[in-house]
Amino acid sequence: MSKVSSLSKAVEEIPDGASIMIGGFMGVGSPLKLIDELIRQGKHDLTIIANDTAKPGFAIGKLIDAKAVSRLVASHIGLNPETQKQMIAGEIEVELVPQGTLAERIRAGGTGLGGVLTKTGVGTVVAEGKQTIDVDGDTYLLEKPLIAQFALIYAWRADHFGNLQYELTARNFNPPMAMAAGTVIAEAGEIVPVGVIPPDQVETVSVIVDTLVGRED
Amino acid sequence: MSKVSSLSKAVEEIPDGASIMIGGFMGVGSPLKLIDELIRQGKHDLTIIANDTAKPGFAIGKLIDAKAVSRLVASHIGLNPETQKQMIAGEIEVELVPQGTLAERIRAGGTGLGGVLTKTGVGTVVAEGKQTIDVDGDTYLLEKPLIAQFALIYAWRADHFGNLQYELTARNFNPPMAMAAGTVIAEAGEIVPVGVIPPDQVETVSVIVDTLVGRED
Amino acid sequence: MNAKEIIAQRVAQEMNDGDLVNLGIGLPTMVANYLPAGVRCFFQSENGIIGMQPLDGPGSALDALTDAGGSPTSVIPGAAAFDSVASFGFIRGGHLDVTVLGGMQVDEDGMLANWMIPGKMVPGMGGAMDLVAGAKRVIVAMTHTAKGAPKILKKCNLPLTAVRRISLIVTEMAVIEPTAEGLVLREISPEVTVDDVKAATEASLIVAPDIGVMKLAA
Amino acid sequence: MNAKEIIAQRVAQEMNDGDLVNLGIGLPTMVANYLPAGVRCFFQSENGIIGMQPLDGPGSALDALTDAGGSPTSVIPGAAAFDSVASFGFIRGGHLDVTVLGGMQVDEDGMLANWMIPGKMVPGMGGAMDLVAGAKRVIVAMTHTAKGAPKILKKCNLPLTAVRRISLIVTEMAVIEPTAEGLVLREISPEVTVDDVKAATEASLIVAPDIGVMKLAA
Repeated sequence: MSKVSSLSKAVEEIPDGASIMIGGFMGVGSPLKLIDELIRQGKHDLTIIANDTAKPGFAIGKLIDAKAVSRLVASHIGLNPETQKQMIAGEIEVELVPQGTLAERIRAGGTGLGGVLTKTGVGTVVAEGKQTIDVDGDTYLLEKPLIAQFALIYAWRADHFGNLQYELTARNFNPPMAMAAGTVIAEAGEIVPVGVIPPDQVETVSVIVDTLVGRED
Repeated sequence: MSKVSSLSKAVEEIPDGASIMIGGFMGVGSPLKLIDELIRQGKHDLTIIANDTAKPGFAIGKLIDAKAVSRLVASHIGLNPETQKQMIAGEIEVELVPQGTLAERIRAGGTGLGGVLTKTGVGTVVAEGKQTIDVDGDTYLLEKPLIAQFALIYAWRADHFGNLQYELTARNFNPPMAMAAGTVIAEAGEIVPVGVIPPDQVETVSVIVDTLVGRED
Repeated sequence: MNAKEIIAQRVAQEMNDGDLVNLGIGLPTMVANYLPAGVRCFFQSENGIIGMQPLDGPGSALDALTDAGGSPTSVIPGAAAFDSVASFGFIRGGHLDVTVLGGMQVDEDGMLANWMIPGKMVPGMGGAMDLVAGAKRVIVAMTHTAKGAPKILKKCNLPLTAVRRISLIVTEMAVIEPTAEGLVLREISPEVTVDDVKAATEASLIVAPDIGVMKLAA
Repeated sequence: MNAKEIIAQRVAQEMNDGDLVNLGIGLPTMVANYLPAGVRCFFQSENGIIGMQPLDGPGSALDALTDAGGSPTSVIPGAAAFDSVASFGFIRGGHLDVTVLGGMQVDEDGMLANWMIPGKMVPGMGGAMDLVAGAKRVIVAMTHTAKGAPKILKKCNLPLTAVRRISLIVTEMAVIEPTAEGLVLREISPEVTVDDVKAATEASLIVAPDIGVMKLAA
């Protein structure tokens, strides 16, 4: 029941125009090989859901450089001037989402919740066009769930079933994204036999992971 | 900065009439010593929020036997006939909540969300008197956050700061409850020096734990 | 074979290799014993584990490793443990391929009632409402009648577990699929006739043109 | 001492032993260097760590351990790592004692604008909106003016970060507390007069009856 695939085959199943969640925070914990392969295969017109676009020449920044992205949902693009340039030029449609709300919207998408009720953004431009809900006298913004066709995940270690472990701040958006996508492709630093990772240390459970790519592919 | 306390002192701070979340699932992962001490100190008129009431003579079942509970929020009481008896006799007010909704309501309480939007319970007696919210054509029940004055937690291992680790299915409701209470008292199977638990294996972070009680108190 | 064994064996044939499956307490738990050759499922228990398997023997029991009924269990290599929040994230989020639950009543609309009898038995719904609302397939495994009275009714009179048409009913007499058109009788046991099934069922049954016989080991 | 050092040092005096603290990128990060003796804080970074501390040296850097700016960092014994969902659970759930952020503008109502200049700079709010909405105390650490123009205004004209009155403004000139009655001038730097502060501030200031002088190391 091994899910290990070659890098090229794993990425070939992603069509142009696909919606893709990509883990990572300023490139830390991003699946760097999968990103490089997306570019090598010339994928374009992608919708990317990610915390940020790292910086030019690095991680998701490379997808921006390659003009592979037509729509972006992110919390922060301030450290990538190229993303801002393409946004101002109208080449990328950007939806900016508060970071905690982005995390919860992805979690809601992956766990069957109808949305997120948060105080974050109430009364600000983020609330424009959105429904507010009063609960016991407090006002919350209704933020909608996010899902994607694909999630590209980076894990420190995997077993052949697809159980995943993460390392320190390379965890970030990877675990919730793995729950929220139709097809989950995980790039792992190391792939070990089933049983090596103890049940209490599995952070993403194998049953939701579709394809595994080793780091040394 | 050690948070270790004696069992009696830890429980003395809980007043009669308090609202208390108690971890565990059929007693597995329940803080058995803290429960016994609640009874020894004669606490009464308690509101208990827990998955279940175990069975007579065991874990939360002992609090029911002692008639210490006046209000109960739980998902299942079928294996404790004494709870059902006291409920039918009007001695305990019982709110039954679907298990997944109970978990999410506690999580919402601990993470500042205004409620939970779930399809679970829509169109059933669980929906009676509750608001429904339509999101993109689907109907969800708005279930409100749960918080408590105290959470009584059982952890497999703790460090002196209060970082906690859990074991297998003894985890269950303990992690979300630790986030959702004003004062968190954790009973640990073992208390180790700070630094022994690696950052990636901490499951409940020390900053939210107030008091630690060792199992061999 | 008794009724429960027949039901468990037939339900097991619905499983596909690699499925994530939640088995309710009691009869549904027996399904794990009858998986067809070559079919490996990941069994989830809502108290926080994926990869459950029966205990090797009483000597290997661990207090901190139990099923949803609180009984000691074991795990396969590659199992994973998690909290109740994550557990129901799988269930509500549509990640669970199949749930097998017991039933008190199922009706012509495919609605299930299995969690309370008002004024009599109020055990609480536990995880049942989330399971029926969230699983991809909901299979109800139950005896066809209770003390001779039909359990497959025109309309449930007990409180519903969810407003969702369940996927399949498996009893010791028949396999019945709730559809938009009504309850379709797909298979009958080798021991009974279509008329026997109809007589034991209050609801109207649509007999499938290709109705078959339940395949059961001797 | 330059303006940033003055601000960081004064903000550090607001910390209590055991506080869970989130420091924004840039100036706020410097606060960690000036904690009073006996005060140990747990520093959170929103990318998923509690117990951050500065790197020992470049040799100890690890790719998988960075602050919210993506720069290598280190951890104290007893640190904990978690995902972005958990990270903002702490922030939004009111578990964060203090957040220190930079500011573009603060107004008489104590509202903060610090995340965009329409048509000019749209970096995104990152975690700022959650931090300002959720932390128990919000301290804005910023220079009193920008290129000579006041940043403490009658009314913010940039988009707000949150509709929530922040707790304290610390600049190189003054410590100002937003209250329901307006902005209260609590302390001034030893280098300036109350009139200097008023001249550099567009908003009205209420001078505290017990106004003090910022205590700063030489």
